[in-house]
Amino acid sequence: MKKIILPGCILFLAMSGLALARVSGLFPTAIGPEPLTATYQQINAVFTGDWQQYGQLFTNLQQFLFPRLFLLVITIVPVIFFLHYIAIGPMVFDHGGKQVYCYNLFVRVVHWCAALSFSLLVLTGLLILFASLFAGGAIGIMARSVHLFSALTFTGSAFLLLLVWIKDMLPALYDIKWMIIMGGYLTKEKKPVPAGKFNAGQKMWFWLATLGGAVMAVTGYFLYSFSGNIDTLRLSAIIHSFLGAAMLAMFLIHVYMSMAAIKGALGSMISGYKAESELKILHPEFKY
Amino acid sequence: MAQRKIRSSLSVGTKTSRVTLNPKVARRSFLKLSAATAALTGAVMTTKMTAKAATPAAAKAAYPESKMVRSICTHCAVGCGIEAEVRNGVWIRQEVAQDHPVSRGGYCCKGASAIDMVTSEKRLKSPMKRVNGKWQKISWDTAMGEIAAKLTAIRDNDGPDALHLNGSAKVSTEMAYLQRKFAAFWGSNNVDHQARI
Amino acid sequence: MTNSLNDMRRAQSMIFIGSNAAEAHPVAMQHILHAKEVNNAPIIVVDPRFTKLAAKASEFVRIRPGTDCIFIMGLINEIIQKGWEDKEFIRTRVAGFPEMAEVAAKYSPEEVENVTGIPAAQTRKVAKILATNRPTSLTWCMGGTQHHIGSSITRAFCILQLVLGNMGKSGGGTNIFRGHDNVQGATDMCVLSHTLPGYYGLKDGSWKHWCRVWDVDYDYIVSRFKEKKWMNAKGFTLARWYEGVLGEEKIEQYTPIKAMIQWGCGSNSNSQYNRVVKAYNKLDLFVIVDPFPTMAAATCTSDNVYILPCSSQYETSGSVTSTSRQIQWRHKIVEPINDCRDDYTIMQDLVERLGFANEFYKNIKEIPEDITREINKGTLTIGYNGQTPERIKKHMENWHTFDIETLQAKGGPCDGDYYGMPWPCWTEEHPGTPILYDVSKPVAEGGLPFRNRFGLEKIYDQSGRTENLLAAEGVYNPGSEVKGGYPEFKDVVPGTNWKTDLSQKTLKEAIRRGMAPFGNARARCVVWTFPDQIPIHREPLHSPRPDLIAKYPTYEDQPNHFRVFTRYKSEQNPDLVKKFPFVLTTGRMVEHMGAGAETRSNKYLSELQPEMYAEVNPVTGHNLGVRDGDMIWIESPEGGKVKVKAFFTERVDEKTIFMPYHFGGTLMGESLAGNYPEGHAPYVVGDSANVCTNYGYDIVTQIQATKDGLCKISRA
Amino acid sequence: MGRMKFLCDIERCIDCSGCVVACKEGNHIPVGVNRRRVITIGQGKPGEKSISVSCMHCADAPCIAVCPVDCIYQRDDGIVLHDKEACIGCGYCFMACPFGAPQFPSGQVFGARGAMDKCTFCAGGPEETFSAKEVRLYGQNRIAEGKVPLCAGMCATKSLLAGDADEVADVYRERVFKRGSGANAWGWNKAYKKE
Repeated sequence: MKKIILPGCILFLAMSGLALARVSGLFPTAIGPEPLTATYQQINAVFTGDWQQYGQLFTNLQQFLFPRLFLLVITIVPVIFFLHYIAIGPMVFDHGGKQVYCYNLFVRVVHWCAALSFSLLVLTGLLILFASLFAGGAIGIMARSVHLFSALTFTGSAFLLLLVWIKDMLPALYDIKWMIIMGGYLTKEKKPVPAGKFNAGQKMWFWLATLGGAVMAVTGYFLYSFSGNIDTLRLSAIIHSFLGAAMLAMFLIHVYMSMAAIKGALGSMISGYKAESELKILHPEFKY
Repeated sequence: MAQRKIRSSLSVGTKTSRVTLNPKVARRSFLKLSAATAALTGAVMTTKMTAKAATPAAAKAAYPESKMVRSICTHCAVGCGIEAEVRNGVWIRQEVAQDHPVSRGGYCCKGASAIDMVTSEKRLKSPMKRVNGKWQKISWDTAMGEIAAKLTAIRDNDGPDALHLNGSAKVSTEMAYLQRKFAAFWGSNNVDHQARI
Repeated sequence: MTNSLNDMRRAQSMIFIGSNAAEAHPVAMQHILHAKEVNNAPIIVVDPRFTKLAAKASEFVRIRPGTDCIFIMGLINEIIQKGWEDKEFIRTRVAGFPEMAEVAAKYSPEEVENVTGIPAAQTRKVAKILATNRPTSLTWCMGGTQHHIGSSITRAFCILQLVLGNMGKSGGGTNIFRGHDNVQGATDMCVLSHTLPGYYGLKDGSWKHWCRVWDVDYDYIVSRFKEKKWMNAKGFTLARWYEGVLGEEKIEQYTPIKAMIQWGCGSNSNSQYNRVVKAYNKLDLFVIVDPFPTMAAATCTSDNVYILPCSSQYETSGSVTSTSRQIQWRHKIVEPINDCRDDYTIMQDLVERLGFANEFYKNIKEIPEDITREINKGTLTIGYNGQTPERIKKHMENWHTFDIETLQAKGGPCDGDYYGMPWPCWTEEHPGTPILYDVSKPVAEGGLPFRNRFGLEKIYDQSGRTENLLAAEGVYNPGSEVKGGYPEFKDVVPGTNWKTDLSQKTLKEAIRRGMAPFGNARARCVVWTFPDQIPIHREPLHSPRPDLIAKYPTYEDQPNHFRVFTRYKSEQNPDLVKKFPFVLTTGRMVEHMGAGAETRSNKYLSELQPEMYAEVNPVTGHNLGVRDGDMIWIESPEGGKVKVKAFFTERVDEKTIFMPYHFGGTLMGESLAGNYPEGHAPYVVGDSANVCTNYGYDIVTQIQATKDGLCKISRA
Repeated sequence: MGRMKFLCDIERCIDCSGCVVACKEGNHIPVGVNRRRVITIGQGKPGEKSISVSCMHCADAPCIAVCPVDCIYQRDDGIVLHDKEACIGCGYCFMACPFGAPQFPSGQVFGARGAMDKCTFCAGGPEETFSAKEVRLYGQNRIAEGKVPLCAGMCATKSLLAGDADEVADVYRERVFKRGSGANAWGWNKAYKKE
């Protein structure tokens, strides 16, 4: 026991001596490092952004959610349409009768510009997201360039479409009804649905493509130019991906509707004419 | 929560198959750093460092036919050592001068780019002279001939003290000595260098 | 420095005055931080600016520029008042202490506070730190010297170390961190206008000594001069040579300067740079020898200028002396690139064409080794004898055998030598002197007492007291024949002394007897050859405190100060501060070096520091209506002005403006990038801070006072 | 089996940028790309601290997780490398990185980002060791030579440590012990946290 006490006492004396010396200023030094936590936080804030919040979020989403989300969209949506096509089938209208001139040449050209560039955006976007399947490198870099140019084209055309169609695309009360009956697509019955020149589905697609497109353009700009701070980039990437998935889904719906669900819809955007009989059913409120 | 997710996931992310993208990588990755680590440490680790430096890790060199030349950094007066790796008369890279007793391999940014003193594209390429306000390239012979002639003329007309020589603290001690000796043989005390300021 | 960088690892405390080692000598920091961490040594940084070194300090003392002397004298006073001085050291090894103490007594901490702005409590605290943590290593740089009282300030530093008894001790010493890589070697070789190599001076005896070394007739050298009196007259200095060209100040020389050779010397490190530029353009012949075009090439636009591209030091060989007095060898790494030539070749060509090559190169055949041998032969004063080229190269081969703390080789081919054989290295067997004035080691093993240089006795003007200048009984190096003070050695070879005996028998005899060739004396606190025998404070020429000028006036004007009239009293004007309210100080940054010709031509370094700036306190800036990043004009009382970017930082206080002095290539806001030879303009150009640095030169050495000028600033 | 780590001793870093330039000069990095940077906090005020940062070669590297082309991989010794020829320059790694390590040289057509560039721990890349291509794309392969990365080797104050985790930890522990306080190293928690 003594063996412990004696050195213990000495140690205690030495320690208290040291402490006294420190207090009395005999060692007028403050050398022991101060807690660095605050410094570390500052360092983080200066150059890595708030990784805990956005960095982690981005990493998790990018690693798990986004590839799966997009995979889901490009698989599930076509499957649903396929089932719909089989179960309900396309709407067929007699395209004889009176023809109504709906889309002038300018609108058609702009629409097809938008359509083409958007398709490219979808393709290249998917290519970037799933680049590992294509070995990356030159293909990926090319995809990014094409994505940029398509984005520029699309931004331009979408803006023009916005100007041309904005009046027709304003929401109306009957749109709610249209939404409730899902535009009549779940039944084979040909009954007039409540819709103006554009139905609620088209309006949704339109607003997503223009307003959403604007958001995509802004976030895309950040991602491409790497301007803004790192948290802005992370948020941009997250928004770009989520919105991208939504637009992809709408895009697929639009393609299905025009190509398959309504026979002849494609033709109307090429010629500009729609049959009156079709309009009576699908766009009864359209005052042409 | 998110943190956990990342960690659990990342074991998937680091696929072992990727490590062997190139069989060489896998082999190299087993090399344990030797001289390296201890070197960074300070005096306390020197014994460890020298003991480990003998491991066969450094068996292969990037430039087997090169030779090492030792010099001293030309920036400040600390006098850090420079280990220059030279191949076929070209300074290919600057090595860490780990053994130097003062710097122990350390450099500031100036010393770390010592090689740039030789490779900088801003280095002068030939003697030059201003003619009508424009720089003109001339040969060494012309330059030295003209300078010597002008100096002699000034000496004859105005005396040796009409020349001032600003020497240098950046040349070797031998050259500094020659500069002072030159002034003495020229016949003037108008000689000085940066130590004055 | 008296000790070495590695020896600072043993310091128990460190004080840095006017030194920013973290930026100017980064690699030295590994030893400094080692002492801080392992010895728990406090670091005291005294600076007008919160430097990167201050960030590592345990005590930062913000001082008004130019008042270092009074702060140090105040510390000395406080130490003496509290009885903390090393009484035994002072009794045995210091001369003139009572006289000095009397002067110091005038500087109470309160007076120090009044003049320097340092709180009296902090002065007391620093004194206590120094007293309780011995030995202290004291470091200063240009912040301590570039004042018109620079010589007094440096002496005050030395006296502080003497009073604390820190001289000649491991971990102590006055450790001046020198600037350029070989400034120590070039200074030892005295590329200086007031002395011959080895600090021999300009007296006839010195000339005769060197003529014997050069193996030429003394009369031949005399014949080279205009008249013999010019041999003994100090020449123009780098600080003011241009006055010899411009003829605006009265000069004491028979002819104005008409030709100029600038050999490896960046021009924009001169204060009042706009006047230098004027001088360049007035010269009949201007030769620039440099690997990079210096700013001189861009500012001199008349047809008198030649550029000779010399190689960098990596393309030639030779020895180089570091700040720790270590002599190291630079091996040639590659042959000179392009059409460059190394310095030796250019010098040889020039000398041959000027027609004195036979005498000049009489004993020099193998370059550069034979030059080293000639230096070994002649430079006896500071013991450059033992560092033969072979020994230096051997040290380079055996870096790994030297101990990190003592720098002594343990075994191997250099066994027992100190790294680089720090001078004095008296003989080829001597290991070098790692710590100057260390009496704990035998002289043959690197010990030394203080040098006996100024006689054996002195009657002080101040007190009328007579003091024996030799060290007291009992102070001697182990093995010394004389157990106390002794005078310097002479007449071992009749008619010579230890400094002039080329046979070096005197040196060997002294070493054999265990004694220092230069005697064993006391260190002086009173220097009776200087204008201020004991360091006293004098207000900067351009003082921001006009109220103090009467109390601490400057010197009388000097008519022949290195051949040029130099103003002191007539320059000090109390009203100046009204028009120029801010103190201007300059300094280094880590990315650039000197005048920056080399580093601004380096793409990576230019990328790191791409712009000239002035550090301005945010308060000052906002009061003047300037925003961070705005361009501002800074004007000096002499009419020099620079256009630089304002960089707001609290590094400087509200009254101080700081500028780095490495930039060049722009003059008074106008870019000269087009004046460089095409394709050779540096990556970075900026206004040179030295256009703004003020008039003012040290009374003894004529060092320019760049650290304590005045300026005014306005928005550009 | 060792695991390579970096550690920057914040008490010692003096912001001399030696590591930055050593890296650039040794690996011939173009101007504008900073594999390593020094960051200073609280400049000009008491408590000013500097730290040198590059890729930390995280154990669970987020960059590997997000790379859409899977061009980033981790060697058994923990060094995170990438294949520049597979990289498409999307920049996701930059966004995922907690240390801002990935760098993107500009100067490609239309100002597009080129392939990502980051610290390789001076361990080259997937190309043949010491081949000209490896040197051109990734710089030196000093690990294969048994040498430390340039930045750490050339650190002026020995603030930056690199090498085997155990030894780095030993050195740092010893320093901290001598300083009398148990400060933890910046970035280690994030980079190397154990499961």
